[in-house]
Amino acid sequence: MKNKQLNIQQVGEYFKDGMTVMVGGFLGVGTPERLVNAIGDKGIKDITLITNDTALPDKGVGKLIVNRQVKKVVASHIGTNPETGKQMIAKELDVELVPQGTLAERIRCGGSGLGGVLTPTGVGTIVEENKQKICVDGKVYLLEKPLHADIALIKAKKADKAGNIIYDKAARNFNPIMAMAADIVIAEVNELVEIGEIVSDEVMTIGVLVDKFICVED
Amino acid sequence: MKNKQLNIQQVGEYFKDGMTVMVGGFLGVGTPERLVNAIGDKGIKDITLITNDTALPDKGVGKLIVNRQVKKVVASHIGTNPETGKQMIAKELDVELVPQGTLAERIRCGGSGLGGVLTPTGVGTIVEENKQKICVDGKVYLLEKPLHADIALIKAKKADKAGNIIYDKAARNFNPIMAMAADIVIAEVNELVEIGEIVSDEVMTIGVLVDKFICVED
Amino acid sequence: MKAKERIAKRVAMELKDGDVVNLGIGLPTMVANYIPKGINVMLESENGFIGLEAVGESADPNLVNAGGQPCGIIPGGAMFDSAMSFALIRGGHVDVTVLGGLQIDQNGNLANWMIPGKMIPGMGGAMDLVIGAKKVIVAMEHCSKDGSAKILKCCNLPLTGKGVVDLIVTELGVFRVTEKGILIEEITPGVTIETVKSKTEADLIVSDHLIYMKNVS
Amino acid sequence: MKAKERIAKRVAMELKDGDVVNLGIGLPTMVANYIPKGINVMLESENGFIGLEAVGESADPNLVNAGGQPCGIIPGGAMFDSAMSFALIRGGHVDVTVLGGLQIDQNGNLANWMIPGKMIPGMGGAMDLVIGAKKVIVAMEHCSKDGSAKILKCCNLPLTGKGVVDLIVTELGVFRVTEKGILIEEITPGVTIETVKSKTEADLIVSDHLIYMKNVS
Repeated sequence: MKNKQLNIQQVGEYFKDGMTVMVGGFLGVGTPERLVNAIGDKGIKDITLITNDTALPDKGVGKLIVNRQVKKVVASHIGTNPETGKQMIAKELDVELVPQGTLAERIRCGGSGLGGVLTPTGVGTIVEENKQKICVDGKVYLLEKPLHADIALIKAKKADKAGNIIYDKAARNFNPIMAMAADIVIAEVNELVEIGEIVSDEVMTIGVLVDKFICVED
Repeated sequence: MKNKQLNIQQVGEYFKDGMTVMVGGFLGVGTPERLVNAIGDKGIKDITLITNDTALPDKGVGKLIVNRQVKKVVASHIGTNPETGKQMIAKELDVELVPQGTLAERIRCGGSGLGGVLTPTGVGTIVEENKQKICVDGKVYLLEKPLHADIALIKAKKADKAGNIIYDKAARNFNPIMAMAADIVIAEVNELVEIGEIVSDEVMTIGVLVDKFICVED
Repeated sequence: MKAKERIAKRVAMELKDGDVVNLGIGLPTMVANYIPKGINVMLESENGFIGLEAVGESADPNLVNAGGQPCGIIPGGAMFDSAMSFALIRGGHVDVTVLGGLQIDQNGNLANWMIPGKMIPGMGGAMDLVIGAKKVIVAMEHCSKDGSAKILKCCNLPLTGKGVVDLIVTELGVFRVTEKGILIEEITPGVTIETVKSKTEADLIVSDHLIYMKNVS
Repeated sequence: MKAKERIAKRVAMELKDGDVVNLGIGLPTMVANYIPKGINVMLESENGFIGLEAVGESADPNLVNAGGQPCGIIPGGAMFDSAMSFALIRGGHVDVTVLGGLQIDQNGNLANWMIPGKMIPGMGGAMDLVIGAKKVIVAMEHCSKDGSAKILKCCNLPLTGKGVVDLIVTELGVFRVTEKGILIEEITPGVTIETVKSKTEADLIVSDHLIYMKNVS
């Protein structure tokens, strides 16, 4: 079996200017900090960032915003990182705000081969602008399209050497669906175990979805 | 906290003639046999049955077909139960065949407040008859609509008294999504434990979705 | 008791035993402190779990509420991913959501996520919550800091949801959104209907069964 | 070696190390017996797991393949629900699917799920597999039991998928579906092109690099 483990120095080769990257986490909880830092270290530019929120200026993906490495962000919330709003108002950063549940479904669609979902969320609000409205059995829905990325960076508690993953508590959030929706998936895990040590019923993200991982302590 | 545990005699009161019922299982594996038998015992008629397949004549939901309790079945496969095909050809049973992945998504939609999904599955086949085709970014998809039931009968390995559930191996299949998509959810479990004995990270179907359960050995 | 506490205490009375409840950040979070004895609710946290407790046994960096603050989880609680969290919310599995409001109008429209020209935090999970929860309660102070009305004939801020609000609880009373308009059902002792009307732009219908606001003592 | 075994053995050569593979019921299942040494594939079972083994340590009633037969799971395998199973399949996470066929035509159309007027078993997961897997291989005997051709100019049975087939492996050879039509790339030793053509309704293009069918010894 192929070795999926990388050290942090090897991660940089997967990052390219202009890449679309999904990063797991909710206000930085469940965000792979070392992988995010590696994007910073390599000085990658013009990133399209898909993530729930832009965290804090010194935490999670917030650092990429502060470093001005991001060209566009697709997120549900940017309020905890004032830098995001500043760059948006100055038209230095393109921000697409997406309702959180819609963001989750769009990512799930991207990983599941679906062309979109119909959601009632956002009907009658500015979220419906430029979107197709579809009536099903008398109720109006917005057609929301899939999101897909070049690379997804996810955070987990534990992996086995095959890449099977277990998340910890509220650090799960967007990580499992992002692991479905990118060409390359790199995980940052705190603990590495032998194959067979994670029971098949308890696997939360299956190994074949995870291309590479680094193992570091928090 | 309300007691969710029933004995098998109490289950019958939840069944009504003409009900739409989802039943978990794949060729009978992961099907709550006792709950299905209880439908038989009560002699419920004119059921709309949503299930992956009609199992075998003497196993799982197959018995309901043989007993002629089912008016309509929505399933992906009926080949292992010859009685289903016979009744269909005799126009005694209405059969809606749905690709398995589409069936899963339609059930998930029904439980998730979505108005439908766009799937490429079935485009160019008879599955597309009477369905809206929607083009997204140059690719054609079928709009597949939600499925919802009056009652879902699911099978699990273990529950705690709050109804939190853990499934066993390939007996998981359609059970978790059906537990989202019905007004009333009744589980058949093999083991009952105290609240707190199932770790929060390992819960597969959350207790608030499960209205009632019976605990029986297989 | 301060206005916010009175509001939170009154909202808590709306919760029924067994309800699945999502509480927004700020004032709505305070509702958890006033849930009556004998009423067990399951608090859903949209970042991915059910069984939220206000205070955890210990500060676990991976156990935070939707505001990113440390929290706990009750025995019998469960974790899930964001897709499942919003499947629960959008799918009608949440009985009650309590949110703050910038503006509500007599059509039940709610605006609470952005003010054009100011910093825009984003809607987070609010748009899903108001469309998906069976009951939407707005818990807020009756007027803006500048004294202007927040319960309007027609919202002029960008909406969070259209026709979604069921109940509004403020320090002045309890207001139900009905097909005919906004019905004042409870009023705070010592406050007159005239005072409430003067602080409300929407047409107010006074309930035939108007009572003093419950639980304000 | 019988025809079915030769077909299964040849299909197995198409699998690459690390591939995620779904094998249909019947002949395709036999492919698992011939996977070359050094090639590790992960078999996906659409009823809800990855890491299928042909034989389990013990007969566990809850561990069956998509045909309902007892099976095993390798260390490192994982279980999931049906929505996830088909998210994997439809989402392009399955590298290869191997299915049987009733008819295939030169546009890559596949019919393998029903014959009007006969018993209709249902499509099960086949329609998702052919649309979602990166590579679709049809493994089948070249002709029907009555001797009629199955590789046609145009399918007349209801389709399983439109333009989905990449490769056809029969006891007579290996056929690639290309934009120009069906290309015979490998032929079984002792069989002539004329024989293959006589048993094939579709126009056959003979590859400039036609070779004997690999792995037939």
